Amino acid sequence: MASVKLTGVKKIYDNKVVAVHDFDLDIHDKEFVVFVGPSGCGKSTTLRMIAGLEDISEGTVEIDGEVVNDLQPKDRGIAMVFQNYALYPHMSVYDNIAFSLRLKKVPEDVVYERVTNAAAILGITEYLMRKPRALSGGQRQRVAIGRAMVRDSKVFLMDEPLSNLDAKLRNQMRAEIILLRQKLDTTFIYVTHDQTEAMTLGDRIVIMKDGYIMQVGTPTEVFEMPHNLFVAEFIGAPKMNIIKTNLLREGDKYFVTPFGSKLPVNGEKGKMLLEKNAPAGEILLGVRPEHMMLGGEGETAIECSLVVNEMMGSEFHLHVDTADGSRLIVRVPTIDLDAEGRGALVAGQKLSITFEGKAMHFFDPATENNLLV
Amino acid sequence: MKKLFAILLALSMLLSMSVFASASSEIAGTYDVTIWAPDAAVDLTKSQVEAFNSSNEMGIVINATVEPVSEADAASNMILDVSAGADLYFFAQDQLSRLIQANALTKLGQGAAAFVKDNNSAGSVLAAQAGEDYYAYPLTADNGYFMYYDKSVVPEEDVDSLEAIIADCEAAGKNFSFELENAWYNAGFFFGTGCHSDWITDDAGNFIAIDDDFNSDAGLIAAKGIYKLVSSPIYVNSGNADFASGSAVVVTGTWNYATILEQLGDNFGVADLPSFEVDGAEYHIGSYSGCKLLGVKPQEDAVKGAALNQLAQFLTNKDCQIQRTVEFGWGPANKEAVQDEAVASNPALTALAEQSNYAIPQPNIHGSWWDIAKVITTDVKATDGSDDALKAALQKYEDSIAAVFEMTDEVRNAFTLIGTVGGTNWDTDLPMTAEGDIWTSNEAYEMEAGTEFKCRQGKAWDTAYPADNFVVETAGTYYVQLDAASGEVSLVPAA
Amino acid sequence: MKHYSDLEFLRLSKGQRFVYKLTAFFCGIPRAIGRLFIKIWSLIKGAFLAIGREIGDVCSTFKNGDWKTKTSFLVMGFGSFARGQILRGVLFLLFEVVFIGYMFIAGGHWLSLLPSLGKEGPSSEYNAVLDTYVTAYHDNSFKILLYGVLTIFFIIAFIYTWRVNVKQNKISEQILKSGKKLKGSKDDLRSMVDENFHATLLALPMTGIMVFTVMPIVFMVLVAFTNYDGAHNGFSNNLFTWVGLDNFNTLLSWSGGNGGGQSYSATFGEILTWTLIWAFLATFTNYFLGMGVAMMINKKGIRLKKMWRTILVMTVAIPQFISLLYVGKMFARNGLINLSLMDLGWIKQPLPFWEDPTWARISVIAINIWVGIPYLMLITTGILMNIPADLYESARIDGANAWQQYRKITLPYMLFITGPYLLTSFTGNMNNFNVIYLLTGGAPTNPAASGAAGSVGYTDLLITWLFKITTGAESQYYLASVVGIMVFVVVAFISLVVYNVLPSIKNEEDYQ
Amino acid sequence: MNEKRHMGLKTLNRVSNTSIYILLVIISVIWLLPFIFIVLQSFRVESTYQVGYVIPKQWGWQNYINLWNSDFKRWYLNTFIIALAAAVLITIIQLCMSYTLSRFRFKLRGPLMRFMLILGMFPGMLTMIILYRVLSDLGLTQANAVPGLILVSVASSGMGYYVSKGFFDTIPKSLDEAARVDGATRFQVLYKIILPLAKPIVIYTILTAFMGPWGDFVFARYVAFGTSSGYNVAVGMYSWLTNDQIARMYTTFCAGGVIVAVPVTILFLCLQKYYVEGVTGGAVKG
Repeated sequence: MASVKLTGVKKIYDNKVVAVHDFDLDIHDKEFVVFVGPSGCGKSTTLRMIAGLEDISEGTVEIDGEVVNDLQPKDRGIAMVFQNYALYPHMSVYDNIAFSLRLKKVPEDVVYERVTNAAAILGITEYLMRKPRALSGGQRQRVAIGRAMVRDSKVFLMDEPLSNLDAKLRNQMRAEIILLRQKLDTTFIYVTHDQTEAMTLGDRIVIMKDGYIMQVGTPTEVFEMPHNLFVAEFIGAPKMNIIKTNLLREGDKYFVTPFGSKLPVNGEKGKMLLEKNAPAGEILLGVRPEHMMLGGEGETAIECSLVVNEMMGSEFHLHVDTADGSRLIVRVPTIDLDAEGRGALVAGQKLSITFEGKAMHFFDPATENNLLV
Repeated sequence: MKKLFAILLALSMLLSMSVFASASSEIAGTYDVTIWAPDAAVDLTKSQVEAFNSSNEMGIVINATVEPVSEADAASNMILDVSAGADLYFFAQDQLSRLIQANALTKLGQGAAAFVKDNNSAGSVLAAQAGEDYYAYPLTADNGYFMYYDKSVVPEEDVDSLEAIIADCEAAGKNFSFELENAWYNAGFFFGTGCHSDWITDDAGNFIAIDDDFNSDAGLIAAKGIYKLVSSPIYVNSGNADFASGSAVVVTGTWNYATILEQLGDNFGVADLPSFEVDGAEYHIGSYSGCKLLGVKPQEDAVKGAALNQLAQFLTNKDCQIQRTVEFGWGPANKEAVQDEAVASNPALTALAEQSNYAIPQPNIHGSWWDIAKVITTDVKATDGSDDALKAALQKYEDSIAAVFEMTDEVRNAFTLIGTVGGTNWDTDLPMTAEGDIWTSNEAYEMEAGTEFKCRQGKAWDTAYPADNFVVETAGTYYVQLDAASGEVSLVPAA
Repeated sequence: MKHYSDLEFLRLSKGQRFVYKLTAFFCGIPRAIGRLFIKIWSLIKGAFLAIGREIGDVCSTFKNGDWKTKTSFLVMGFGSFARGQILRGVLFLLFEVVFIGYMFIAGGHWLSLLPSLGKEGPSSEYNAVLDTYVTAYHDNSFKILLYGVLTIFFIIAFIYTWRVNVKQNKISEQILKSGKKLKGSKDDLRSMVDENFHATLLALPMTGIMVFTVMPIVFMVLVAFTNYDGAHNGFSNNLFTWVGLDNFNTLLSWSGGNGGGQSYSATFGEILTWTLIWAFLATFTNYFLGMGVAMMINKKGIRLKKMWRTILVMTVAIPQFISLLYVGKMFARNGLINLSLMDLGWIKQPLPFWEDPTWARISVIAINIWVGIPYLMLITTGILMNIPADLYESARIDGANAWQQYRKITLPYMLFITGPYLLTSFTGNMNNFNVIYLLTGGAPTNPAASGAAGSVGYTDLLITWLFKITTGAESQYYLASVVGIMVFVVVAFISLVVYNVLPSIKNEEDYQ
Repeated sequence: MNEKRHMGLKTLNRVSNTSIYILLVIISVIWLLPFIFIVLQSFRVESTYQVGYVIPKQWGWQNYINLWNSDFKRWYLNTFIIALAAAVLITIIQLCMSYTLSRFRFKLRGPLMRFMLILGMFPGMLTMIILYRVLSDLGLTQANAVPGLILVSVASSGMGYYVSKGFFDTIPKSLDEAARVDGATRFQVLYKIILPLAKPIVIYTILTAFMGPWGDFVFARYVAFGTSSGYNVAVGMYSWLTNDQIARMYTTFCAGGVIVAVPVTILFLCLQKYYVEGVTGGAVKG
């Protein structure tokens, strides 16, 4: 049972640099929250403030309703996994995992049981007598997790635990973390710069930039309804195409006019614009590459020429230039194209693309906020 | 003469005996005493202290710790920290005034002073004296130098001529070691041509003036003599026993006697210093003759002080001095000990005695003089030997001396009288003495009407009174008096 | 100076670039100095502002505090007692009691004598009965200055502690007001190995540094303003006293002064010049030759690497006073080298290794190379091995020969990494007492510079000169202090300029 | 063509390697000769002063016997005690200092380091007199010079924290943090995590602290002045090479040099690896 509550948390360094601004967040018991953002956005700092490794300049951190600002890390009931594993090089795997238990003066037979249990869960039983330097990256990561596991903590903190692993191992470990979470059934706070990890792991995602929270929401929420341009571009790969264009209103109908075309904002999004009574004028239009389609005719077609064609296996990423030289990316599932269509995808090929209203995101060019939120 | 002397001696002994007879009961006791003696003399000193313990009739028992500290280090160490210094220490006489200034030597009482004056040679008595008072006990009078030579290189008939010796050495490709880049040695050339350099101290041991004529015609002759040697390729600036390392002549003292005897064996030769020839005249190289002294640290406890003085007198008495001669060839300062057979049979001491005819008792010398005067050699060596160049070197020496002297606070702060007074003509500073702010000339001078003078501070014109020259209105014999606070100058008729 | 953009710079010829960089470097120096002064100024301003703030805070604490707090202004630790923090209370009170006791018993006495440094020196009195003189010691300037300085340190410490005591009260009040509990004595003790572990760890070393480094330096800086020497000290008939800036005048004025026919300032200038030349040569000859040896040993295909290294490193182990004294004697006029060369008939005259100024200077630098190469070999070996091999591989593919590889890759890399080391090594060599003192003792004598401040030699560094002044005939401690302060000024100046101008020396976090 | 080029490279390499070998041999000889000379002269008994040859004409132990009969034993013991105490205490002090400055970020850290940097710019020689007087007031001079010298060398050793701080900086901070999260106090972090990892630097510090006192003669001479029983080897042996003693004591000095150098050198060679690590690390960190 552990909730974590951050109220107005601020981090100001000695040189007056503010790393985290008024951070407010309620993390429920057993929730898996991911802090995500580019490097330097303050996500790690926030996590370390929760852990007690950084002083909290202002505001309070509560764990289970208790203010822990002045508590030492060891008294906060947390466990943490570090980016570079932070295994004690001079201790065997067994001693590494047992370290915290021994500090607590847990009887040696209990230590044995807990350590071997954790090792069994993580599949590292055969390495228990080895020193960390004799382990591979993935194994080290497991040891680090094992060390956190045996602490029986209320909150499990992970600071970019997968970023030192290669892509394949990362996918595998990601799945294992999901399993681990099911087994441990406790509160997780996970920091990463990788949006895929964030999307796949998190119950909720906290997207941060320059010390500010940009958006908090479930993976679906942040994907479907990014609150601002930053979140829109950060979530999803390849990143969202942003087109500077105009929003037209003709009676109850809205249109956008990218690159000389005129596309109706149909469906849900049109209704929402209407509800908001959005004024016509210049906007930033966001369309995810996977929501762009080849084809379209007349006013709804945007003419462009193919520059690069990346074959990704299940899909093509087409980099195209429009008439005014803007670069767009279009994701086309391989299965949608026949052999002839694939053969036609060579550099210089003229294409026309289009997209539907439900795929559109509208941002105010001045505030960069989503017009619909 | 001799009889008179003996009577005086007996009288003074009696006097001191009577003084101590009444005090001896108070002196009795056991004292922890630290003694600094040169490495070689440590064991002998210990046994002499034992002898004192068993022989003195005053009930003094000395519990002595004898540490090996060379005479050169002893003074520096004492000045660094008198409180931690030795109670009794051997030191070289040139350190006397430094030690007095640093309050590291106790003034001798009347009995002790009489003991020093009566028993020791004139030079060594002088060495223990500052102003009217005595501060130390002469230990040796052998701190001089003479010449050791290798008979296989320098034939005996050549030893009187510097030129001949140089020629012999050059012919044999052997060196001539003479530590002339040390003022103690190079001054010998100047003394040989009749120059002198004396420092004058007041009663408190402060230097107040220098009387020096190295920069003179006679000095020039000396410089030429130095040049003769240092310009030769066989010259080595060293006072070590260098016979094993290429030297055939070494100018050094008694302390190297044993080593050199061992190095030369059958070829051992020793003589007084040679003469050098300039413009047809012969000049015998002179030297310093110095003493080693035994000093007593000032004591807060009068009884211990008295006991230490007793011990010091014992350690510097005739028998102890002769023992040192026998053990390590130190030449005694005690007048009777000099006559002793043990001393007379030592060839080094004989050579020293011969050289002593040309030696000058080493006076108290301002510490920085050594550094300034040793430079003469380097400077002379750098010249081409011409008169002008040598004169320039001597002029530089003189300037340096003057400058150093001005450096001392006493001089910098002192007022002097300068003008047409006392037969001078604005060229000589006449001393004045202060009592508080009132400075009075040391002498009364006969002055005619119209005599002009000023009182200036630090022999410079920055501070000088009165602003315009003082003009004497009425002829007479006056002391000059200056109130340094107001700058007022007045004449005080001599009584 | 014209400032070029990056693209303009790239169009310059090699020579122009060099000139441009050089001017940029030297134009940077005034700015660096300017920045330094601004920094100092802002530091001073900051200090005054901070004091003002502290006083303001003390006043407001008094005004707003409760009676416990107010009592604590007089009775330190009272507030802590009253609020149940016994340990803190006891410590505060104990400190106050000790302080007041000390001030009454001794501190006040020393402090009152500090302005005059004592009036009455030792006196000597004749005891007619024993026919001996008895000495009585009165004031001792040295002790007055020493204990005066210590007392001032103590007062500062007391004021600081008092301030902490006041602050404690304020904080405690706030904590209690917000309804929380204060830390008890047990928590205080426990925090010493946890939150405040750094204070525990630093307590001992810093005490040592304060007493045995800071206090002596403060003392010796003060000595520069007195006439403390062999004839004016705590035991001599003349006590020493304050003389203001006289000693600085003596050292820096161009007229009069030193006995050797030249002023102190000229002597100081000569020694400083040689010190800088020496430091430069000693640093860079060692650096490049050490690097050379390291590269030879590390070259691919050279065997017995470990043996070569061990031979050189062995010399590091032998105490310098043995190796340097021995080597110094070896090169002496009647030393092994000269004697055997003469025996062999190769030379007629002994070579003047230590007699001729130029020979002596070259000799000390050469022997310093002998001393220094092993260290440099070790240091550079480590760094050389860290240079990524692919840099060399790509250079070789680009057609660079061995020399070009060294010039373009090894050297820039080494200089970048060892920049800070070179600086410390330079200042270290400026103060390299051992090599000079053990080899030559400063010899040969420089006649023009020798005089009242002792004999000065051609190989004397400022630091050996300082030593000679201290231990010389006159024991002019005051002059030694002034020279010491000058050494500090020179070293600090060079360090600051280099720190501010060199790009590779950034703050320490960059290396972490 | 290819073959030829190959051969060319190989010969070139052989030529350059050979010349390097020659150079290295010359260097080794230059570096070792003085020490060989010392050893040889320490066995020379036909004369005690400097001579123009290296191989003794008459071999013997006389110089070592002289040593045994002089105060050298005492000096050696003094130095050994100082070195041992300094090695233990200086290591503790320096580790405290460097660990703190490497690991903790507290308010006074920056000013403290700058302050010590500035302090380090004052020549240490300057404070000799006052340190002597302080020791003298504490009664730790002359016969008690040994504890006095230990006190002074230990007390200001905190200033020499740079090298070991450089080493600590290379130990990842996340290890500390992990241990703290695991429940260790700061002290336990130091004791259980950092110290075991810092073995090389600990040994380096011990080694340098141990070697220092063998060469200290300037300050030691001040502190022990005039009291042979308080000398260390350097002070005692230094006087043997002064002008009035060198003719008598030169070969004894050589013998003393051998006795001092041999154990230190052996110790040093055994721990060479750590010394190299320390020196290398320290220099790069500055």
